[in-house]
Amino acid sequence: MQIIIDGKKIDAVYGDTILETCRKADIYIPTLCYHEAFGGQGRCRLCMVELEKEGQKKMVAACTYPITEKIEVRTSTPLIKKTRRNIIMLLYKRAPNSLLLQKLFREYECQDNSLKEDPAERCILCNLCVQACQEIGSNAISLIMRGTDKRVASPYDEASEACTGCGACALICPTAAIEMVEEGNKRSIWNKTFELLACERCGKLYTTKEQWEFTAKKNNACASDRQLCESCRKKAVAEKIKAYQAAEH
Amino acid sequence: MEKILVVQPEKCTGCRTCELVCSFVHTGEFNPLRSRITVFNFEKVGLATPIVCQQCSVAACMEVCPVGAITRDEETGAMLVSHDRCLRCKMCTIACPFGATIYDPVSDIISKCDLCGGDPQCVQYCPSGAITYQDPIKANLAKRKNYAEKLRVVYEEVV
Amino acid sequence: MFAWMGQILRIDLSSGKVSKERLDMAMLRDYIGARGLGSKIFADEVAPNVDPLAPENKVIFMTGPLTGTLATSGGRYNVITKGPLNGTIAASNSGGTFGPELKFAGYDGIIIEGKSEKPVYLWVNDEQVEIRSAEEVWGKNVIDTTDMLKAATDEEAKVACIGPAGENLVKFAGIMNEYNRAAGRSGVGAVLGSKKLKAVVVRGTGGIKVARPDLFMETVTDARNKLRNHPVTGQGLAAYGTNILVNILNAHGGLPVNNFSEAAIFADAEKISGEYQAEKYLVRNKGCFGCTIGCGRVSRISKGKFKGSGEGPEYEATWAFGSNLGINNFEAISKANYLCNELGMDPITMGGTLSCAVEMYQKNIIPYTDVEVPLAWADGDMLVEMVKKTAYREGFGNELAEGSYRLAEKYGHPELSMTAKKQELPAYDPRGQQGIGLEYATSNRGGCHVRGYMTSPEILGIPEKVDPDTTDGKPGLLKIFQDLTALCDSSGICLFTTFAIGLPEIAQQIRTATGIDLSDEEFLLAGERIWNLERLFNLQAGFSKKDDTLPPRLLQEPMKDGPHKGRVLELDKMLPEYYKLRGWDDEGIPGEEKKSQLGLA
Amino acid sequence: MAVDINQIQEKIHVIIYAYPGEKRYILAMMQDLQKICNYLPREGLELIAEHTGVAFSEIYSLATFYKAFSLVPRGKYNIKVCDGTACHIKGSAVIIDQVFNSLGIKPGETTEDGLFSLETVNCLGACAIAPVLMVNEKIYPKVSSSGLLDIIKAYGGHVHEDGKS
Amino acid sequence: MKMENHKFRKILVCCGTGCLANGSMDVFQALKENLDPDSGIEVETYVKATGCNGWCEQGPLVKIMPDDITYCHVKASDVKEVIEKTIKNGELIKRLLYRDPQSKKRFKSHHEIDFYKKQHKIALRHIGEIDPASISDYLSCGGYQALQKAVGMQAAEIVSQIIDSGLRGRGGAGFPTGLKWQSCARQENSPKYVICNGDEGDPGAFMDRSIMEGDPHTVIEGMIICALAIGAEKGFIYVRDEYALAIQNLKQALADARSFGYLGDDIMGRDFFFDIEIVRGGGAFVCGEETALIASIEGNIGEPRDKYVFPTEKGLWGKPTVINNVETWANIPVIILEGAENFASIGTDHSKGTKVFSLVGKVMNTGLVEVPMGTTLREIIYDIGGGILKGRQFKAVQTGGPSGGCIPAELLDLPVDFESLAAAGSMMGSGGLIVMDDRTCMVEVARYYLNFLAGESCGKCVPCREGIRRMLEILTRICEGQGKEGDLELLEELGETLQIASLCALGKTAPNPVLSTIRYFRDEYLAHIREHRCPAGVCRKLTEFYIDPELCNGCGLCKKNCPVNAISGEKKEPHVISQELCIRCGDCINNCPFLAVKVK
Repeated sequence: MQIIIDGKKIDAVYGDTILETCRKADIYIPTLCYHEAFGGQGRCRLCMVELEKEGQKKMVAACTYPITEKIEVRTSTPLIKKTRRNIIMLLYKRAPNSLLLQKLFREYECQDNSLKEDPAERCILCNLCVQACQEIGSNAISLIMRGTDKRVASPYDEASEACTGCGACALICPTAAIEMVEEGNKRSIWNKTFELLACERCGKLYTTKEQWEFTAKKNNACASDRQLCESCRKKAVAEKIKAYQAAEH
Repeated sequence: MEKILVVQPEKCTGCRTCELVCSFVHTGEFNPLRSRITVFNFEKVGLATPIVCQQCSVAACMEVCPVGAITRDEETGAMLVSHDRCLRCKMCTIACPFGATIYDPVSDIISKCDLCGGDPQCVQYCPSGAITYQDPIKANLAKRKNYAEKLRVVYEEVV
Repeated sequence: MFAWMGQILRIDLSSGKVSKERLDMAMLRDYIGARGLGSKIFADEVAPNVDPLAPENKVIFMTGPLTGTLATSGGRYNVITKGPLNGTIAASNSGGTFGPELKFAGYDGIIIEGKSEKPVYLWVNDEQVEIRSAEEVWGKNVIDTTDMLKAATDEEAKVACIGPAGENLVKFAGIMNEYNRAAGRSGVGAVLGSKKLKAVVVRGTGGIKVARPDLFMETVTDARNKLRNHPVTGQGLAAYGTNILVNILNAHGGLPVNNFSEAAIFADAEKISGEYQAEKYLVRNKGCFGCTIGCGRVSRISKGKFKGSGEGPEYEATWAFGSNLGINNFEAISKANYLCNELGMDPITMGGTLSCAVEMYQKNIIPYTDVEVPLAWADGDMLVEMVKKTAYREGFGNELAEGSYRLAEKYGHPELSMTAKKQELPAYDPRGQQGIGLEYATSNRGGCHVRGYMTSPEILGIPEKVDPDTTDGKPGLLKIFQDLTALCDSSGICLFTTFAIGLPEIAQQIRTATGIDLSDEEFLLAGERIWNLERLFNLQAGFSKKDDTLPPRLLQEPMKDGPHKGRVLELDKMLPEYYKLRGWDDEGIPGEEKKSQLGLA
Repeated sequence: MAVDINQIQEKIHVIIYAYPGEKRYILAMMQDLQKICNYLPREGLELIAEHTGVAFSEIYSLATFYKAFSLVPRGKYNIKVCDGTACHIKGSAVIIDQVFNSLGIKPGETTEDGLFSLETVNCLGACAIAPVLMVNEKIYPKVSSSGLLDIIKAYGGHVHEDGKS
Repeated sequence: MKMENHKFRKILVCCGTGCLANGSMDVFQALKENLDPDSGIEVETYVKATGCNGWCEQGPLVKIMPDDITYCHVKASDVKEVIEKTIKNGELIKRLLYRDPQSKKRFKSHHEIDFYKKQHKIALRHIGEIDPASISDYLSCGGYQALQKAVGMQAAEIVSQIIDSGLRGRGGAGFPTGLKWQSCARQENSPKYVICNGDEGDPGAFMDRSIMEGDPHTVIEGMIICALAIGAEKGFIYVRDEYALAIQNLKQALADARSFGYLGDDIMGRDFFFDIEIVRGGGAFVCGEETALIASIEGNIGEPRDKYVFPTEKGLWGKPTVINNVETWANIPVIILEGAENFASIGTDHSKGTKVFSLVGKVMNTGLVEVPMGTTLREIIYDIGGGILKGRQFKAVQTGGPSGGCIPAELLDLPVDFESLAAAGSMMGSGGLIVMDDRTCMVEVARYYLNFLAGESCGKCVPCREGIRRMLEILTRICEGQGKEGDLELLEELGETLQIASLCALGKTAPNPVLSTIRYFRDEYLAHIREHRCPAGVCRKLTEFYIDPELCNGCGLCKKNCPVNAISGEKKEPHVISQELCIRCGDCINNCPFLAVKVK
C-alpha cells in the first residue's frame, strides 16, 4: 500500500510500523529505545511524528504505529522538533555525562535550564539491555520499581545465577551505562564476577565459562573437546587440512 | 543449485590477497584481522590454506542466535547477519565450529562471509585460483581426488 | 592520514629508550616511503663517514604507502643502513608479510640506533613496544630463532631476524623475515649483529585506509589484471619462478660461468633451470603478501646428502651457486641456498666470493695451505661446506665472510673480484648487455640488478625490445629505469610488477592510496630525488667517479663465445652521457641546478 | 512483624501451589504470600519462579513494581496514612510528619523495636471522613495531629509531651 | 410524630467504609443481638448491612423501612433505644434525625433533604437499599431481568441499544461504550474477553468501591450482557486488593450467580457460556489504564502500551477485549431494561445519563452523589454539598483526580459533562470532586498531584517519567520559596511535551493539575515565586501564623489543639503563637471558631 511521508508517496507493507517504513525508505527518524530485534517499545518517544488521518492531526510514536490505512505522515515539523528537543533535554538532565546525550543535546540545539543534573546517572531506561538479556534467554536483569525510581537491576542487586556475563547488555546500551570491567582473567558485570575462559591454544581470554556452557547447551556445535578461541578454531581446521596434505605426500 | 566457495589449498600461494580484498570491501580498510576469510601459512611445510565460512546446511550460528539475526540468503545460500537485529551476544562466535563467525570490535558487528551477495571478491582477486565459487556437486565430481574433496571431509569431520 | 600510518618508532638500543614520532607530510610527499623515506631519514641523521658496524650507524626498517594494501604485490619493506660490505647507503628490500604487519601495528617504520650490550630483540605488539633479552636465541639459526620468538610472543607475530652470519658480522649477512624472505644484500644483517639486535618481532591488528577507496580499487584491479595477463608475471614467474631466467639468459649468452671467466653459456643450464626445479623439487608456489605473481618457490630435496627443504633457490642464487661455480647439481645448489636462508646470508655475494676464491685457488693465488678443502669448480660438497664455514667464520670461511673484494685484495688480485663498488655482481654478464653494465657501474649500492632492471628491455623486451649490444640510448633508458625503480621500491610494491605495469599504474596507485595529487612525472621526479640523495650520500662517504666502474675483465676481456662473442662492456661510451642526462658534472657530482630542482640543495 | 520463614515454609508452598503454575497467577500468589508473611520473603519469590517457570528477575520486577508489596518485613502495627487528595487537603502531610516526629519513621520504614511501620496509601476510599489512617485493618476517621498521638499511645507507642517519642 | 404499624420492618445499617470507620459494625451487631426472636418484638424485623449510602458525613446511618426513617450518627449505645422506641412503639427519636445546620430543622427521612433530593440514582440505585451479599435482594428489585431481556435480543440489537443510549465510559476519557462493544463484536478473532476495571485509583474517588461493595450483581449482570452481545466466554474483574469488602461481596455474588445459572454453561437455557474471575490488583494507579491493566492480568508489570490498536482488536493475550469501568457496567442493566431512549433522555447533548461523584474536601456534606450529566458545579457543591465548611471561602474544585484540573469560582456554573470539563482544562475522570477553600494552596495541590504521579507513573516512557519528575522539581522549589523567574514558562513547556508525547493517558493528562492551576491561579504562583509567600498558609517554609488579638477571645481551642505546645495565653486573653516552636501544621487555624488565626 501507499502512504504519504513528508509529501512523498512511499510504499508501505500493511502492518509495518511507520518507523520500519521510514527506515526502508531511508527517511531518518531518531530513536533511542528501538532495536530491530525487538521492534518498537514506545519508551523514548523520540520518534514522535505527526499523523494526518481523515483530516485529523495527531502525534504518534513512529515505532509502534502500525500502518493499516492511507495516512499522511510528517517527520519533521516545528512541533516535532520542539518535542524531540524537550525529550532530549529531559534525558540529558537525567544523564548529563552520557556522550550520546551530550551529542544529541548539541545536535538538537537544546537550551540549558535550571533543572538539576545527576552526574552519576548514565542509564536512560531504554530497556534494550533487559530485552537483550531476555531474548538471549538469560533473564538476569529486569526493570525494577516504577516511576521515577525505576531502574535496571538484577534481583536484589545481587550476582544473578542466570547471568552468563556475555556482556550483550553493555554492548547494546546506547549510553554506555552498564559497567563491564575486565581485569586479568576476570570480568565483572551486574555485581557478578566471572572467570574468563582461556583459549587452550593461544591463551586468549575469549568468553566466560558460563556463556560457553550456555551456548553449548543451546547448540552443541561448539562443545568440542577443546575450548578454542575463534582464530584457533580456524587454525585447527587449517591444521587438519595440513595433516591431510602430509598424508598425501 | 546454490554455489559454494571451494578452497583448493594446493593452489594457494599464501599471499592473503583474499584477506585484503575481503577486509576492504567489508570494512573499508585493509586489515586481515577484520577479513572474513583467513589464510593459514604453514611456512615450514610449505602449505597455505584459506579458511572461510562453509555456509553450513545446518548452521550452528543460525541455530544459536536468539533473535534470528542470522538468516540464509535465498539466492546465494549465504548465512547473513542482520547487524541491526544482532544483539552482539556472541553466541554464534562460540558456536561456529570453524571460528568463521567473529566479533569485529572496530565496527561492533558480528562479521562473517556473506559471499559478497553472490560475487565473492576473494574469488575475483585470488591470483592462483585457489578459491573458486561453484556448484558443489560439479566441484565434487570433477575433483574427487582433489583437496577440495578432502577439505569437505575435514569440514564434515569438524562439524 | 591515508596509506601511511604517519608514525615511526625510534629505538635507542644504547639507552633502551623507545619513542614514537609523527612523520612530516612534506617529507612523505617528497620521498614516498620505504627506500626513499628511509634513505632521507638516514642521510639526515647519520654522518656519511660512519663506520657501518659502529654504534653510530643506524638501521631503518621502512615500509611504503602501498605496503600492506591491495596494491600490486605490496608486501615490501626496505632496510636502510650504511652497508658493511661496501660502505654505500644500502637499501635492502624484502617481501613476505613483515612490512605489512608493521603497518598493521601502526608504524611506517622503525629507526634503530645505538648498540645494546647484550643480545636483545624488539617486540612490537601494536602500540606496545619493548626491548627484550635475546640471550636464549643468540646463536640460533633463523628457523629456530623465528620459532622461539613466536612462541615467546604471539603465534601470529612476524619475525625479522639475523642468523649466525649476522651475529658473526659476515659482511654480507642479511635480515630474514618469516624464515625465507630476505633483506639480503649489502650486509644489513651484520649491522644488526653489531648492535646485538637479534630480531624485530611484530604483531599488528590495525588496518590501513586509503584516500580514495573506489578509485584505488579500480586502479588496483586494472593493474592486477595487467599482471595476471602478462606472460612474465602472469605465467612465467608463476610457473617456474625467477629460475625461468636460467634458460633465457643461457640462450642469450649472458649467464656468467666460473666467476665470469668463461663464455656466458653454461652447458648444464637445463639441469639448473626453473623447468627442472619445477619438475623435480617444487612443492608449491608461494606469494608474498598481496602478490598476484607468486614467484616464490617452496621446494624440497627429499633424499640424499643434500636433503632439506625451504624456499628457493631463486635465479640469482641458482646462478651464484650453479653456473658461476660450474656446479650443475641442483640439489647442492638448493642445499647451499637453504643454508643461506637458515644462517642469514646473501647467496649472491656468497656465491660470488666463493667463485672468486675458486678462481684464485685454481690460479694458485690462494695457497692450498690456507684452505681446509680444495677449492674446485663444479664441487657441490665444497659449496655446501663453505657456506656453513662462512656463516660461522670457521677456517677459510672467515676469509670468505669478508666478501670477494677484500679476499681478492688480500691475495693481491682485486681485479678478480667480480664486484662493483665492492659488491658482488649478479647473474647477468654485462658484456652481453651493455645497459646492465652501466646499471652495475652506476648503482648506488654497487653490484646490483634491481637498481633499474635493464634485463627487462634488453633481454625480455619489456616494455620494448632494445638491442642488448648497443650502448645507444642506454644511459637515458637506464636513468628512467633507475628513477622508476626508486619510486617503485619506495612505494612498497615489488619491482617485478614493472614487467607488466609502468609509471602510470604505479603513480596512480600511490595517488589514489595517499590522496597526494602529483602528476606521473612528479612522482617519477621523486624517484630521481631519491637516486640523487643516495648519490650525494655516497659521494660524501668517499665514493667518486672512479668507483663508477666494473672489474677490468668485463671491460677488457672479450666474451669468449656465444651471441656476444668478442664483446666487452663499453662503459666509457655511456658514462659521460649518463652523467649529463642526470644533470651531474663530469665527475659525477650532481649539479646545483639539479639539486635545487630536486630540493636537495 | 517478621515471621520465621522456616516455620511456615510448608504453608508458603501450599499457598503458592494452590494456583496453577501460570504467569497470570503470580500476582495472586504474591498477595497470598504477603498476607501470611506480612512481606514477600525471597524464598517465596523463588518458589513462585520455580512453580511458574517465569524468570526470577521478572518475578522480582513484579514484586517491586506493585506498591502493595513489601520486600522487607513490616512492623507489628502497620500505619497506613491515606494521602488521597481529600485527605491531603485536609492535612495528611502533617499527619505523616507527625508520625516521623513521634516515632522517627518515614514512609516505608519500621521502628527499631519492630512495633510500627509507616506507609502512605493513595486512597482508602474513605474520602468523606478525611483525613484517615489505618492501623492494620482499623480505619481512623478525621485524624488530627493531636489525635494521632492518642492513636499511637493506644498501640503501646511511647510519646513524649512535646510530640517526640 | 407517630408512625403506622407495619407487619414487616427492615433495618438497614450502612456498612460502607465511612460508616464502618465510625463504628457502624458495632451498631449492626448490637441490632442483631437485640433483635433475636426472644426479644419479644411482635413485628417481623430483620437487619441488613448495606453498601454505602454516600452520606458518609452523617454516618453511621441506620434506615428503617418501610417507615423511611433515617437516623444519623447512630452509636451502639443508641440501639436499645431505637428498638424500644422506634421498632416496638413506632416513635421517632428526634436527636438521631438529621438537623439542617442552617434552618435547624430536623428531617425524618433522608429523601427529604437536599443532599438526596437533587440526586438521580441509576448506577447507585440499589446501594443502601439492599444487602449486597444476597442475590435474592438483588432479584427482588428487578435484578437479572435485563439479562433475561437481553437473552431474547439479537446481539446486534443489544449493541445498538447501548450505542443509542449514548452511554460513555465512566472511567476517564468517556469513549462511547456502544462503539467499543461494536468494534469488539466485529472481530473474528477469538476467544474474546470482557473486563471490569475496578482498579479505582483516583485518590479522592470511591464510587466504584461503593458499587462493587454495595451492588455487585449489577456489575456482573452488565458484564454478562456484554458477553452475550460480543460473544465473549470469559470475564475478569480487576479489583484493588485493598478493597477487601468489595472482593468478598463480589466473590459471593459470583458464586450466587453461578448457582442461579447466570454464569457458567447454558446461561438462561441458551447455548451461551460465560464466567467471571476476580483478579486482585497490586496497587498501581497506572493499572487503571486499560493496556496496563491488561498487562497486569497477564502477569506482567503494569506498563501500558501505545493504543494505536485498541484492546477491542488486540487486548488481553492479544484477543479482542471489551474493558469498561465499574460504574459503566452498573448502567448497562438499566439501559437494557428501561430502553436506550429513557437513558438518553437524561443528561446533555453529548453526555447522557447520570454521573456519580465523590464529593469531598472542604464541603459540608461529603459523600457519593449521583446527578444527571449537565448539573452545574454550583448545584453539586452548594445545593447538594451544603456549601463550604466552617463558612470559609470557596476557592476551587478539582475534578478528574490527578488527570484533571482545578476549576475556579468564576466557573461554578459550569455544567458538568465531558466536553465542558475538558474545555475548562480539566476532565471528568472517574468523578472525584474535591472542594477547596481559601486554606488550600493551589501550588501545593499541583505539587501534590505531581508527587502522586511521580510515584505512580510506571516509568516506561521518557516524557512522563522524566517530565513529571522535573515538573515536580520545579513545583517543590516554588513551594519552598526557591522559585525562579521562568519557572512557569518551563512548566508550561514541559507540560505541553507531556501532553503530546507521553505514551498513555497518565502522562498525557499529568500536566493538567499544573496547567489548570497556572491558568486560573497564576497570581498565587507569583506570590510564591516573587514574594516568597503562600497566601493559603500551607507551604510551610513560606508560612507564618499569627493570632489577631482583635479577633481572639481567648477560648483556648487553638492552644488545646496545638501538637507542639507552641501557643500560649490565658483564658479569655488573646493568645500568641511562638514562631520558634510552631511547625505550621495549621491545626490552630483549622480549629479557631473566630477566624482569629491568620496567615502572614
